[in-house]
Amino acid sequence: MSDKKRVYLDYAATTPVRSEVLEVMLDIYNNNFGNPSSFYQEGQKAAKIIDQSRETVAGCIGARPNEVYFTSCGTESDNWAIKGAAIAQAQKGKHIITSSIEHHAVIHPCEALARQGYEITWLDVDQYGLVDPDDVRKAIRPDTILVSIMMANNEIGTVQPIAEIGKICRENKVLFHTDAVQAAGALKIDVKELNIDLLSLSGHKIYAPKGVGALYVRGGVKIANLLDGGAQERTKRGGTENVAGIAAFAKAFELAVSEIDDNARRLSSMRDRLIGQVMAEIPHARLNGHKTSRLPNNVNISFEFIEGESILLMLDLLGYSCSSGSACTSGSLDPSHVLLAIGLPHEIAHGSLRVTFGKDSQEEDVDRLTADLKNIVQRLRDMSPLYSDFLKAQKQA
Amino acid sequence: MSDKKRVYLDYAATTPVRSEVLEVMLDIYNNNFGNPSSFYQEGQKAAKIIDQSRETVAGCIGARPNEVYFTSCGTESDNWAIKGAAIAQAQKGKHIITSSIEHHAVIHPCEALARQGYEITWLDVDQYGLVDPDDVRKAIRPDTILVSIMMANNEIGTVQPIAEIGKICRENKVLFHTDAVQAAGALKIDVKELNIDLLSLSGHKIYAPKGVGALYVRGGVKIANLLDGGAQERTKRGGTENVAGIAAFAKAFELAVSEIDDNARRLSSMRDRLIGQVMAEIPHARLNGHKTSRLPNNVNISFEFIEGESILLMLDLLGYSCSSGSACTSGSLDPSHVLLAIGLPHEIAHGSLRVTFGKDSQEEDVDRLTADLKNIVQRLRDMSPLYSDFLKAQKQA
Amino acid sequence: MQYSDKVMDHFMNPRNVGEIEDASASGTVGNAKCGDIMKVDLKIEDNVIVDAKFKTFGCGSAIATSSMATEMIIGKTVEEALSITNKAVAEALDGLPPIKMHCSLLAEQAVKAAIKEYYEKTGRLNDENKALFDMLEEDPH
Amino acid sequence: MQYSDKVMDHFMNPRNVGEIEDASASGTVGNAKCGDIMKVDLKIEDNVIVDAKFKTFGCGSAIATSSMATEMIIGKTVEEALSITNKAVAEALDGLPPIKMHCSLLAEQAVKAAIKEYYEKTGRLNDENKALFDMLEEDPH
Ligand SMILES: Cc1ncc(COP(=O)(O)O)c(C=O)c1O
Ligand SMILES: Cc1ncc(COP(=O)(O)O)c(C=O)c1O
Repeated sequence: MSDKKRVYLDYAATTPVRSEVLEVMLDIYNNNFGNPSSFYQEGQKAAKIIDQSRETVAGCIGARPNEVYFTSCGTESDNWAIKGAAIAQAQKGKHIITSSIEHHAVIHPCEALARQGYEITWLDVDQYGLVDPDDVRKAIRPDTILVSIMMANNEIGTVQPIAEIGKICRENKVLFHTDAVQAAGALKIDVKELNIDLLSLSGHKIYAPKGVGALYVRGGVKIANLLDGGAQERTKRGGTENVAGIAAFAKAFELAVSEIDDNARRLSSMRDRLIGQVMAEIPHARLNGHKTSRLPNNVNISFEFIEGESILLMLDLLGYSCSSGSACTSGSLDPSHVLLAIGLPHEIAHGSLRVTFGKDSQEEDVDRLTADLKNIVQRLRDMSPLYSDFLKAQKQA
Repeated sequence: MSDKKRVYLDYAATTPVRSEVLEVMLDIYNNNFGNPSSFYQEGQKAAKIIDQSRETVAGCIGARPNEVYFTSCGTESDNWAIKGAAIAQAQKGKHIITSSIEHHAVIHPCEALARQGYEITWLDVDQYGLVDPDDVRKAIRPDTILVSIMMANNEIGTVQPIAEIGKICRENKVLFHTDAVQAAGALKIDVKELNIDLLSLSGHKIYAPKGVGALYVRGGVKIANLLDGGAQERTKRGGTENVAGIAAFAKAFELAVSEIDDNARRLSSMRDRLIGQVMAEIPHARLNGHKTSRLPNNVNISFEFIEGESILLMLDLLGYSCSSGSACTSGSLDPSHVLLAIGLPHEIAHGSLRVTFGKDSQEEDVDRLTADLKNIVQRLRDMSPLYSDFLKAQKQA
Repeated sequence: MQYSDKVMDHFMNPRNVGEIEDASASGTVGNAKCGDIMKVDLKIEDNVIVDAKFKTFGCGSAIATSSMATEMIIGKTVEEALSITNKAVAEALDGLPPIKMHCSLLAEQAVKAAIKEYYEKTGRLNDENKALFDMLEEDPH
Repeated sequence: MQYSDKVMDHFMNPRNVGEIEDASASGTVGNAKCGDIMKVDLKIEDNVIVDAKFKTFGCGSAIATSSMATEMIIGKTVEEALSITNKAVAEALDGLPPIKMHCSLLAEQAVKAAIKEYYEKTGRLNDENKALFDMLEEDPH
């Protein structure tokens, strides 16, 4: 069964390196291996690639090149932004505002700071996963040094009112960080318009390789270094630059931005088709996340009475690669903190499925998936004591 | 002139990705793009690659697989080891011992800690760049929490008495970190024999790509996270794993270790040939670093009366890629801190040249380089007011 | 998740799914909050388990261990069934990932819970055998 | 380092390297500690710089700016030479990397130091023109 043609539907977890991007990398590995800090030709060729990549990435988010710093991943960008801002502003205060549905790459640095004496306000979200900008305004205190609210959620796809939040932070002179790892390449981003001070990006979500990311730091904003070392990245991030990764990231981001509208149309059509079909054909299912303020490629649905891993496992055997909650938590037995935050009871949170579409997804995959899902859900419900209890209760009523 | 066949002689700055390694990467980019945290087949395939890579890397340094953590570069490994150990042991004390010839990836994290109230003892080295283990012993205090001494120096190639230092640290129950970025693949490393608690590695110095490194953390040693995030690397280092980079690193390290003896023979023969020729044919030159306790591929020579960048520039135009001091400091006007630490006066430190041999280096390169260097040094001396002053003084005497 | 072929077989083709109408006893363990509930029905005749059925809400290994556990106890005396440990169930499945070992514990608990009910119903629960059911108090998570 | 072709030309084929035996004046600036020393010798006849030679210990751009500066002042009157700024030297070389701009300042200083010596020798240094040499006190680094 595992020889079946596989249908990858987990583009929010990671994406393959697209061919145009792999070409860029190969050219560098084969012809351009110099250390960008080196004085001679090989080094200067490599340095030029980094300069150009920085310009490209800056262009993709409306920033200036010297506001872009390359990192090794979205997690590094998040850690750097949050810990760096916290250390740099410890004199001003030690209060940070974030939401309860951030990625672990934001939650865990905040928790680490909390252990070091910082105070974190965890904003609740509504049933659709939306942060209320007014809650941000109310939470700001004189000692607030940072607000970190993600642009789009990796599990339920909810897109936050970033412009409003940015405006509030700017008015209150509080730094605003947003994790745009999932939003990049899917939504148009203009850091100036949105009043963003710090913005995290990751390559492997936009068809660049794993192991590269970036942090936008608005000109004039000072954050402490996370990786102290050589003079790379204008002395702000040490470590010999991942030249091929950086060039790949720039290429992939540029392509993604140029395809934003086409992709939004194509992917959201598949998204809405899947949501429509599942809701129509499978009872006791609920859509998680917001109906419209949502990433174009994200579907997240909970099926009552059954458990998510079983669904994934059966889908896997049928050739589908999907996820339940965040891939990062697959080592864990707890249900997703995001699903709990939008108010799902534990047992329903356990039964959730995330499908995220991407480059190779096809409309026909949607139809086949719905049919297969319907069978799987039924099979698992037939085994579930919760479902028989429910049926018995229904009969009695 | 720049169309000449180039002779790369800066393998300490970075190395090209070797073909066996590039093959491994390509296979992953093309056939194995899954997120190792994902539940389904693509993810599990990727997770297995990481497990196997971890075993390989562990095998290369005499460690257990669960003592190896992958990072994005040597700089991250150094930062993690030093800052992580400092935070984890702040209760015990805030005193750290290191040397004055460490890489900036060690020096700058120590300085960052100093700004946060830690106290750093910077051990002097002798004229050959050697740390005296007895100085380490004397510097240890009840509140000493970490000793960080590099295994081999990146500029002058001096190999430190790591076994003795490790023994002293273990006896005194102080954690011992060593930056083995330059030593890896060149020297045999057994972390148990050497009593090492923390050891930093980097891929791009051993023919793996830029953007991957590793940190060995001895079982039982607790350090704080640098990158908090998902459950990757047993919750110790968040961030989606750079699968291709990690597999490439493991492959490259395995190959390097299998070739250690052959390479040591081949490279040290070139090294000694170049040193012999230059010393015989160019007056007023001095070898920096230790004669025998030295990396097999490292030559570092100072030429009196002239300045290093001019030498590099002329060499570059003749097709040679070499370095003066560390590549990381090429943006700086200060002479290398390493050369100053071994006692060179500023003006002589300014006139130093580092040649580091590697895979594609040939004996005949050595002979041509000596001849070209002789001309270059003479040309620059003929332009130098320091040299004419010297000649005049000599005439008078 | 690296499941053995045996686990996958029992997950995809679970044995003994269902309920027994006139069960001699049944046991339910786990809770929805933790993501797994197992219910085991036993039909016991002359002290021998002649049939066992299960319903499980849970992950792949929860379903597979339920299936394996019911298979292992059918045809056994009640005492024999009581001596089957979670490790035996896991071994019969060619092992479980470490993070999933609690599922096998849950399966052992479900069987024991059913047998305890049987002991209670038949008045056989006493101070001597009570200790056999102590593990029902353990939290498998 | 991204040097212009002009810089590279003046580095590889420096003009006016050497010393003038019977120089009218000479100036030395910089120090070995900072990695650059420039010495400029001038031969001045009828207030015109008829020859200039330099010796430089320093990086590529230090050598190139020395070469360019000497070339620019030969044939000029002393006053014209004094009006040549470091920016003019850098521009004549099609620019210098920002981190290397101090080299052009050093070249301007070397020329001015030599002319100052000439003024002193010829008794022309006075309160009015003294200010022209104030920049010799600046640290180019
Ligand atoms: C001794 C030493 N430590 C650390 C580093 C930093 O390694 P990376 O460039 O991988 O961050 C280097 C190389 O630059 C080095 O030579
Ligand atoms: C919203 C969000 N933030 C941060 C990350 C972390 O990115 P990376 O895996 O590149 O460290 C991810 C993905 O895992 C994500 O989805």
